Amino acid sequence: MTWQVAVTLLQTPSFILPSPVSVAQALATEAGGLLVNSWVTLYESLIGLGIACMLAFGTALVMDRWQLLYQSFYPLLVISQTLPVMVLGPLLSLWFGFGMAPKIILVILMSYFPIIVAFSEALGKVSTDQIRFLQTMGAKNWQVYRILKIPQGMQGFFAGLRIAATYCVSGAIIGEWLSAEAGLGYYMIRVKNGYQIDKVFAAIFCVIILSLALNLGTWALQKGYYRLLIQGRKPTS
Amino acid sequence: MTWQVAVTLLQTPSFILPSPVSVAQALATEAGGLLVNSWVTLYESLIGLGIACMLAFGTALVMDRWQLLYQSFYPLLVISQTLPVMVLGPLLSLWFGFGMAPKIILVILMSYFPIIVAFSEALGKVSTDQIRFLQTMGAKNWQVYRILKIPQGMQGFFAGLRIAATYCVSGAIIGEWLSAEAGLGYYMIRVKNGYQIDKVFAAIFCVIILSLALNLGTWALQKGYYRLLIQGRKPTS
Amino acid sequence: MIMTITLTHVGLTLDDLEILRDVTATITDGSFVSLIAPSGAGKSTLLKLLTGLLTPTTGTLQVAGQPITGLNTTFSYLPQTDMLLPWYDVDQNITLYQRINHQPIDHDHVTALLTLFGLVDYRHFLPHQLSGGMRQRVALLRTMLNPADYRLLDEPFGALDAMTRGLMQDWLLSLPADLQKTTLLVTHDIEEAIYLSDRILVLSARPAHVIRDIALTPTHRDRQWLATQAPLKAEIYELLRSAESTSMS
Amino acid sequence: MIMTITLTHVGLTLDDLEILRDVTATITDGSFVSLIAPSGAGKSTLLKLLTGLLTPTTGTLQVAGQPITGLNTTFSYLPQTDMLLPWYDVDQNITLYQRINHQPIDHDHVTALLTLFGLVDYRHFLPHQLSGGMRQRVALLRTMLNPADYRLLDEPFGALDAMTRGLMQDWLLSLPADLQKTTLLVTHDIEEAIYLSDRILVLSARPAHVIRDIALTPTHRDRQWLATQAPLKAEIYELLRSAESTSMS
Amino acid sequence: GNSKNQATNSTSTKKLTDVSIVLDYVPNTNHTGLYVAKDKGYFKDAGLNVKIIEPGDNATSIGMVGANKAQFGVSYQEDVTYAHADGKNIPVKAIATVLKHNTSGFVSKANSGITSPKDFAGKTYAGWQTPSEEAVLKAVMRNAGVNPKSLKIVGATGDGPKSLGKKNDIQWWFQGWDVIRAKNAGIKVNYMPLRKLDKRLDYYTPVIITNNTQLQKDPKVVKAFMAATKKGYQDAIAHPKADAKILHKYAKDDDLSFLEDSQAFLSANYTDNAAKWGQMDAKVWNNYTGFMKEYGLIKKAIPAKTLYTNQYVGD
Ligand SMILES: Nc1ncnc2c1ncn2[C@@H]1O[C@H](COP(=O)(O)OP(=O)(O)OP(=O)(O)O)[C@@H](O)[C@H]1O
Ligand SMILES: Nc1ncnc2c1ncn2[C@@H]1O[C@H](COP(=O)(O)OP(=O)(O)OP(=O)(O)O)[C@@H](O)[C@H]1O
Ligand SMILES: [Mg+2]
Ligand SMILES: [Mg+2]
Repeated sequence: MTWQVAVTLLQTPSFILPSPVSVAQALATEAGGLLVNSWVTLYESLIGLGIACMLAFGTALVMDRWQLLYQSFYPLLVISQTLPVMVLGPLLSLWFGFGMAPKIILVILMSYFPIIVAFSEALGKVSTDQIRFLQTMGAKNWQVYRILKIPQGMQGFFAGLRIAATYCVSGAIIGEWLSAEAGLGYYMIRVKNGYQIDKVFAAIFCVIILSLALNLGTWALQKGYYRLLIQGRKPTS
Repeated sequence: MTWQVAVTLLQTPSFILPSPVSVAQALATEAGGLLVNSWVTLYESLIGLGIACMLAFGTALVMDRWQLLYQSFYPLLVISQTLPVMVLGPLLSLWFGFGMAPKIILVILMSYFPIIVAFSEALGKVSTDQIRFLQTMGAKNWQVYRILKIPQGMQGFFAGLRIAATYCVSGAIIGEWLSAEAGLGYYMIRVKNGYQIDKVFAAIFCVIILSLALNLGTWALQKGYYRLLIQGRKPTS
Repeated sequence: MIMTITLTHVGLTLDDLEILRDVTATITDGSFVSLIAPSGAGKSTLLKLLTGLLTPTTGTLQVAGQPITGLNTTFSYLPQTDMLLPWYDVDQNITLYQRINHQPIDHDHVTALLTLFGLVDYRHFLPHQLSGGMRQRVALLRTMLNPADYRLLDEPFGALDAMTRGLMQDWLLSLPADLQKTTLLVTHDIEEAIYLSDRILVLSARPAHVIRDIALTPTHRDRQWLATQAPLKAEIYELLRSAESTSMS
Repeated sequence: MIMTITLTHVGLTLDDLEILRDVTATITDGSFVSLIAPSGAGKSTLLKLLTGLLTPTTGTLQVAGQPITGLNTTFSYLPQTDMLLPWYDVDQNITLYQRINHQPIDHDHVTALLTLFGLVDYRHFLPHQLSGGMRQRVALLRTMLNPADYRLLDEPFGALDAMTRGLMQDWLLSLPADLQKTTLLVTHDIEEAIYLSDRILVLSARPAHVIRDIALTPTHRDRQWLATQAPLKAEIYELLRSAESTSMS
Repeated sequence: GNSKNQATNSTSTKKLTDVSIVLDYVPNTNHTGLYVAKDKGYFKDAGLNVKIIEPGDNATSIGMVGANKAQFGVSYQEDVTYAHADGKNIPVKAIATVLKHNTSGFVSKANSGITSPKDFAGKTYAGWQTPSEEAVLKAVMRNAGVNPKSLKIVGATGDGPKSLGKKNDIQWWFQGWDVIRAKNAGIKVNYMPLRKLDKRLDYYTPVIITNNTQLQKDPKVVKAFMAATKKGYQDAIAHPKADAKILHKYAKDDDLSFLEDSQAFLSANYTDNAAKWGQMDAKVWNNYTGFMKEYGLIKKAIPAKTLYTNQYVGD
């Protein structure tokens, strides 16, 4: 594996990059705690990602409908992504306390942006001819969305979701660094401050598993959506 | 402005969220230093973003050509996005020292992912019928890319670039937190540690300006690209 | 009140390109009018003006005394490109109007039409699984199931083989009176125009304007009669040729 | 060596749908062969097999003695959908072959052809600025500028008005011998097939197979002669009708 | 049986007041007294339900306590001073010091030859990148007669004792925590206590703080809280070994033996007079305020009175 090679070749001190073997050992001994903490982080990530999806879906539609809104809202979106956690952190704990809320909000903040950008982009690409054609058939605006724009735009939505699913676990972790009682981020901070780098990497291993799982989930969702959209039609010869 | 309203309504203590007035004052008094530091950060961001663009462009093409590569490389991409700075930081300064390199590498890490995901997605959407048609005309693989796939995929590339342009300044800032001698991140951590929250926000203001400027830049690039692609053709009646 | 479509001095310029010039025509209620013109003249553009997809640069368009301003649902419109929705199967695509307007679907009627159009075995196929001609028939069926008072058909039979085309033409003619609606048909097939229309408008090449308005009132319309119309066919062909050459200058 | 296209017991099943069944045919070098069949029979599919876009389920295809395996550049192919590149203008689209194969472009020749095709004023237009018939002419021109030995034309005149269509047909016939290439033409217009072809293959409805192979060897081919071919036209029309009805059972 | 017990217990006790305290760092031996007070029920006896909030990375308790999101916090003299400097007036006040003396100092690898600030020249220091850190380094190097500019200051990358002597030469450690951890890991270091380098640097770290709202609205709760806390620390002074075990319940990721060693050191250093644990001296506050002003960290001196009070740990 590249990792073992890197460790060996680059002679990276083990306090910076522990050997896979010691990480595996840490994984084994800490399995119980990691599982519990992973569960907390996964929970926060899923809730946050879910809310971000719904928010991004809704606002992208609204902003697509009223383009002026998009143009004035977009800079705010960019700004929301540039605020460093250093500043957001205290604000979030001030407004939302030390519970799960601030973590979920961070997940939302990190997931919302890629989804809305990619979804908006895809919505904007739908052919106006096709839209107008539907309108000559009496389609109201919401029907144009239901029948045409959403089915076509979902491609972008899922591309954004895939990026978001990759970031959202990091969002939860960063949230847990602010203050927490459980979760992989909390665990990571504690073992890191104890200089137990092998355990830090064991936690990262869990983060990676969660991120990959969420990513797989988005592929499954995408498949499911298209299956629902094109209801199991097969040529019946 | 929402901000002033938030400060007033929520009675946020000024040591967590300073009033716009005091931030403006800080901006005025610190203008010189902020400018110099912004320049450093912008420089790192631009270099990083540029390299990320080229890398993402190249690798997306390679991975599109050999789908197996994509499938095996994609999880690695996801993993690269989940590694927390806490772990990356020491590794980067170990391997690349304390200069600009580790900051630029962080920018690349953060920018590369959205570009390659969105670009790959768009490349994958190109109609196989159209590709095969070009091949019956004798088009080699690279010509299929030049003539068809790239022009069509650039839409996704620019969507990804827009997301990346939003993240890349943050990448530079985080890099500067790790260790730096200049840059907005360096400035920020120092004034924050001195509890000069108004100056922290003044620095954030600069970050926002930089991010928005880079974003605008991507729109300009996109426009320029399409102008180049469709060389000023207008109906000549 | 007489329900008519009226075009008064309609002109259209797009991107500095004059497409229609001073088109004036009246299409009375219940008539079947064909539009014949060289390729690229502006026929499709004219239909787009009626549906409101485009706005004229000069002149006015009226339907039943009401001016056309912007998109409207007065017409049942078959565009030149089929505009089938790729994620809907044949069944769903043809009943789009009913789905949009929450109207009940007469399934027996739909099945009968599908059979007639030779599509009944393909009702659960997606558009990409159909041949060019099949797509066109699906689009035509969708238009026929739209109950609007006027029909605008842009090349509905262009991709059909001679036999299927004849079948469809005969079917159109044989429709009961209540399904016979005011129709504006764009076609490249002169025989088809003669066979189906009460009136044929021949347009010049771009910028299009009406160069001939031919009324047809046969006592009985069938293929036999059509065979006797060779002189008219030749005349229209000649008109097209001259229309093309004047514009070429 | 005789350059021929040979189809031997070619069958194709896609998605559990039998499209071609046991198609056997030989197209000798230099001949112009038309393919006539009901809509949805499998004509376009047959052309796709030749270009290698699809692989047959059974049987073999050969060109000049070489079996066709996968994509090949033996054919100059005009697909049923025009496949114009939206970011290239008319000029760039028609010279695509030359651009791809780094061959010099004979600008005078191109301009002459553009004039003939009525597109010379539109050479800098993008595809979305063209009418349906204009797009089709651009696609045809692109195919004609491809120097491959064999031509596969899928409904090249479907969207053209009678006059333009006639013009193109006459032009095709009048091409000098060295530009007359072995051609397989898919058409819905029986008259067109008679006018242009040395041989007409009539296919049944899906699953398509050859139901009639008609050889035509007029001493002199012109519109006059064409007018005398009404019986053949009627015969082919009858064939199509029977082909359709057998498949309907 | 256990749950029944708890149920009867909670119904019999009177209603508890909820308060929270934000720590300055992951749970460590500086916090033992708090955990002992919680674990042994001292808080409950005082009518308090105390929630101990662990902070994250780079978080400071000042803001949260100042905004009354938490009633108490663990902070540092320096931060409390900053909180009042230059018109900021964050309404917090120190109400006890955990340690009587500053037990932190610079460290270098034992064989590095760096044994005093005069050896710092040309070396690399890794720290938190705060202005005061830089000032302290400047002061001690100047005292030693070397040019402060010759020291390279970089941000610590969080890899602690093991990177010392490899990626950097000098770090700033707490004697009762990092130095002991290093010793347990077999790393030998030179330790240069700050208070020996400059008298003014013997400031209080860490301190327990509260906010003015709490002080004005409910001083009784502050009193009760501090009484219980004091009891906790006194307990820890008396029973280092047993209380290290209690802390270990809350800091599971640290070895018990390490916690015991650390606790042994701290129990001996919390104070030299258990009865007076937590009390502060105006001189210490003024000394460091003076230092901060001299090095331009703050613009105006702040009277010690606004920064701390001994009222709640008993004068
Ligand atoms: N968006 C546009 N911009 C500029 N010119 C356009 C645009 N759309 C159409 N045209 C031009 O308008 C003219 C008429 O187009 P239209 O599609 O109406 O022709 P048509 O009569 O329907 O032809 P066909 O029989 O080939 O379908 C053409 O010359 C075309 O180039
Ligand atoms: N991808 C596919 N999956 C399933 N069936 C397909 C697919 N593509 C084509 N078909 C079927 O193959 C048959 C023949 O299609 P083809 O396009 O070859 O017809 P055609 O003879 O060219 O008809 P037309 O004259 O209408 O263009 C049709 O019945 C069509 O439904
Ligand atoms: Mg048209
Ligand atoms: Mg076809």
